[in-house]
Amino acid sequence: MQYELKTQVIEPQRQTFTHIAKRYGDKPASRYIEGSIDVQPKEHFQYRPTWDPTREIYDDSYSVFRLTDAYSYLDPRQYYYAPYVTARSGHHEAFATSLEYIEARGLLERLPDGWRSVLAELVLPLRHLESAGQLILCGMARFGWGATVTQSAAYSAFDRVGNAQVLSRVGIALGGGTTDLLAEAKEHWLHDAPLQGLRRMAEETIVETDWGLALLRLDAVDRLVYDLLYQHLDDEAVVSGAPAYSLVAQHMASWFADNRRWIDALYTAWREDPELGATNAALLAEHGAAAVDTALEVVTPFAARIDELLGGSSAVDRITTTAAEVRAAHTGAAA
Amino acid sequence: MQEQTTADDPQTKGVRDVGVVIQESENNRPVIEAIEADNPGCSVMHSPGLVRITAPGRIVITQETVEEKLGREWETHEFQMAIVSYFGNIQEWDDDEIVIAWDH
Amino acid sequence: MAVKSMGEYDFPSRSRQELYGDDQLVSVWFQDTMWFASPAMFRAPRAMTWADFRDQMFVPFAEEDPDYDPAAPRTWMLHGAPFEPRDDQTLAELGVRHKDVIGTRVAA
Amino acid sequence: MTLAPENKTKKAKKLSMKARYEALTRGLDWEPSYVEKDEMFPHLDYEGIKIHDWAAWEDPFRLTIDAYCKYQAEKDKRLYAVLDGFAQGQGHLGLTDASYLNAMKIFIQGVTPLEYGAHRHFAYLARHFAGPGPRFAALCQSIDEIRHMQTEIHTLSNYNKYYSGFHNWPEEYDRVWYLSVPKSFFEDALSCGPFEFLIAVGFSFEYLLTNLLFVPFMSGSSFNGDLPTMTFGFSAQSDESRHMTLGLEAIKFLLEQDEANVPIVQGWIDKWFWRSYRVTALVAQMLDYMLPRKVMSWKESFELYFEEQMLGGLFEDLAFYGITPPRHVEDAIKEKEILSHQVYWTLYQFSFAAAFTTSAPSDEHMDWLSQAYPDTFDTHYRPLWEKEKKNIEAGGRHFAPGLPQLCQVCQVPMLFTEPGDATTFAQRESEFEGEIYHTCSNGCQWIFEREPEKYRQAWLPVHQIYQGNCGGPTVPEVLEWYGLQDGDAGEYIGSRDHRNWQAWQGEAAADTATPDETKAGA
Repeated sequence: MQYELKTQVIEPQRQTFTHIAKRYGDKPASRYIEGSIDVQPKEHFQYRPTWDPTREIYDDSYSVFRLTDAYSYLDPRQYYYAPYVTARSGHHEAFATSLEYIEARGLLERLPDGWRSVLAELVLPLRHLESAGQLILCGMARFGWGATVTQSAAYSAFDRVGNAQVLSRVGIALGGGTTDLLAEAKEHWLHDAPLQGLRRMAEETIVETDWGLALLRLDAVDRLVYDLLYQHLDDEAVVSGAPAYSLVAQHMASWFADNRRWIDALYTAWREDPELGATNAALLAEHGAAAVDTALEVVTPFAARIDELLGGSSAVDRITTTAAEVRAAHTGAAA
Repeated sequence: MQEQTTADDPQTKGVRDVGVVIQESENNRPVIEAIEADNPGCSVMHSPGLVRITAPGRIVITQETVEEKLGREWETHEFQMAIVSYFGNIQEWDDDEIVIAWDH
Repeated sequence: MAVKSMGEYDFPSRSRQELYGDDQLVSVWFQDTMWFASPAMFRAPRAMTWADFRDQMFVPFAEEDPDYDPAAPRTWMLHGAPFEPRDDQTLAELGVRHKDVIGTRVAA
Repeated sequence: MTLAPENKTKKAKKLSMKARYEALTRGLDWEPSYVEKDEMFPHLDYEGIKIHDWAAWEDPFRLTIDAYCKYQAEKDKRLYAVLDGFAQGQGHLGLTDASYLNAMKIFIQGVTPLEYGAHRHFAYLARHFAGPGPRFAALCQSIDEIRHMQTEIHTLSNYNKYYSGFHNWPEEYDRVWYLSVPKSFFEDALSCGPFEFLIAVGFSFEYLLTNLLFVPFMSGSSFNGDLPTMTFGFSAQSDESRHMTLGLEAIKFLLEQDEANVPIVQGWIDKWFWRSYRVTALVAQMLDYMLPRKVMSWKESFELYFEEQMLGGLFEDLAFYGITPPRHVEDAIKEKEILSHQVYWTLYQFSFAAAFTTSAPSDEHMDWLSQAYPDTFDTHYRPLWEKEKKNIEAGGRHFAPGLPQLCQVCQVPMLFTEPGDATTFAQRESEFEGEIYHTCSNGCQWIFEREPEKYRQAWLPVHQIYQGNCGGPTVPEVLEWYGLQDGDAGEYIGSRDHRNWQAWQGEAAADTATPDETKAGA
């Protein structure tokens, strides 16, 4: 504290790093910016990778989607590690609080039968879909180009493990503190007809080596499934006496809204690229539309099964509407 | 470096040391005390900011002792806030104890 | 053993001689002093004479050592054996290859 | 499987930590049927490693996502509070000396980018391993490595505002000669298959050598008034403990899966021990020459953290599997008496082209070195510095007027001497497809000759400068291409940092009337 008394102010020699100042001017930069911009090595790679000798160890040709300047993409949430884990710490704590409440009130035991089946047969198996998301996003975190992109992907990959664990914890609670329902959920995932389209798309997307295309497909499925399960069914749960479902759904929905932000920002950066924007927009229209069409095809039997369990046809209607909206956003056509 | 004092127990001859390095801080002092209490043959070495505890063959950190020293509940996961390094193999990391030992 | 790889793994040296045109890389290794922390590397024309190499490259570098004595006779080593370069011989004629190391010390 | 006895009623209702961890982490994968498994995990066969049962992977930490986020958020909260307080209180003025920061300049230039590389390639493991246990462990490490990169940047960002040499580190990592040492090391690992990478970085670097790299160094920060670095260092090390465990688990897993893996793994240990060890040369000189207040010598830390803990402990354990201590380890042991001196002497004379400054050790410093190295310092290195002292008095300052010959593998200048002979530079020459390649040691030559097709691609800075690929043929052009600014390079005494430091300390002393006695360099 000795220097607090003095009158002199020591003038900084510079406000930020040279590479940051070149982009934004020599002024104080945020921790997100200093911790993310230009940190990926970009030249004079020493050795070709043995796992793909046709490329460099970091290579922007791993996706058809490219940016003239990789750092024109910024995560709108400005997640660097500290705010990311802090946000997720709060998220998981809030979920734990909800789960405690659910368990204390015995709300899972009091779920109407249809809702219990939706959870056990259709929602719990999606922990495997989350696991697929983890693989897909890890691929992006490795093969993407530029640290802002790979950082967002890595956090999102980590989130998918978190989501799988949230679902698993619901499964354990629903199974009375045992893992029986998780084992059953895996059987549903492997064998039940309403889930096979989703599983096929998951497997095919995992093996897609273009991380941009893989992201588009994962995102297309997510947008139908998350909206259906955690927005639409949340509303339904409230009016159908299934508060346990609603309490869980809110956490998945809030995660999804947060996660969509970085993906939308990436699409925007692709589209607005000064040189590659038109190419990227055409690629988004083509591959985005195809991804949504496939997603609708594979999610339809899943939604139909929900309608069967809960009665009505609102689930299928909902995904059909959402698919049209997402498709229109990709192609630029009016919905 | 300071001299280490090692228990000259004939039983420990030929037994390889394992060790754990902990950041020296107010928060960690009860943890260090708990390790000393549970591992009577250990030696302790201080260097700036660090405490290095070694013992022949095995070191155990038990939840019960740490909670006693700390005066509050303590999860073994919290040990991650204290540990800087170790040598040996983490054989067990469970609710009630952490064990560092060589396997072979 | 060869590199284990998923696909053909055969890339050229990034220091190969052809990248230096008519020149080549040559290092000088001071074998009797630790003043220079490592051998020094130069780029020199293959057609450069020994006298030019010595006077234009070796001497200006060596002079940085305050104990360097330009008048002291020196011995030279190439490919593990002593050699006696004549001033008018080119590096190529002396058998100095791309990236070769020339050892030197003050004659005893 | 044995069930742990329930010793506390308060926890009786919950699944045990192990059961909970397994329920939440394992069992997430499935056998694909719409694509082939080989198609899903195509990188697992080509290195020759055989895995029969991915479920045999044990992760002792058993951290679930909620616990991970909780403890990591808490760690970062504490760390950033320290950084903010230090910046607001002009804490940098309490360092032992501005020259201390040269160590940190090398750190941000040469180590921080490795953290980023580790983030990327642990994500690769998290994508390509066929078991959910190791995938999750790798993913945790991948994002931990982002943490380390960013906490390093954020810690050093404050110094960057007041001192030279920090400002252009990413470009320097890609371009500057001495940084090709860590860069080529890490890119060597990144270009490997998943199992070799795991042994290279997870085991050889994180388990064998990380203590040697970080622990004495962080004690040095603490001793030199650098509270933020000490805090980030210790905080990062707590993650490293998890990474070390991953590395150790990895090696045991591979060795236990199939006997045929043993010789492959042994080859990797032999290679990566030496490759990693060569990178620690930069740390050796930091410990012995760059810290104004010394904590322990390189030799001492090598003996403690490597010889005692690793050779005396770990390798005895691995002998069970038929693993022997790394090839060439005897050469490394012989070097402990001389390594730091030779490396610093090199950096001293080439620092005109570096983003840090150097200075000749003071008499006091040399006395410390004599004590720490009774068998070598006075015989070999004091005479060099005494000669340099006269040279300086005569108006000189030893900068090598040219470029060094580099090792084709480790890319360190060819400064190392023959094992056991501190006065004969080591030169190893290998020929491959008509071209000759030089290496600095038995270890690097062995590595080259195992995989010459790999190492001939090396982007050696000196060779590139001579090809005209580095901004131009003259030294000033190269330095401009490096992005160096006035004050970044050369001699510390009289440098911009030194002049500022003296002025700031003078003003601070005048302001406070009593000079801070704790900061006189010991």
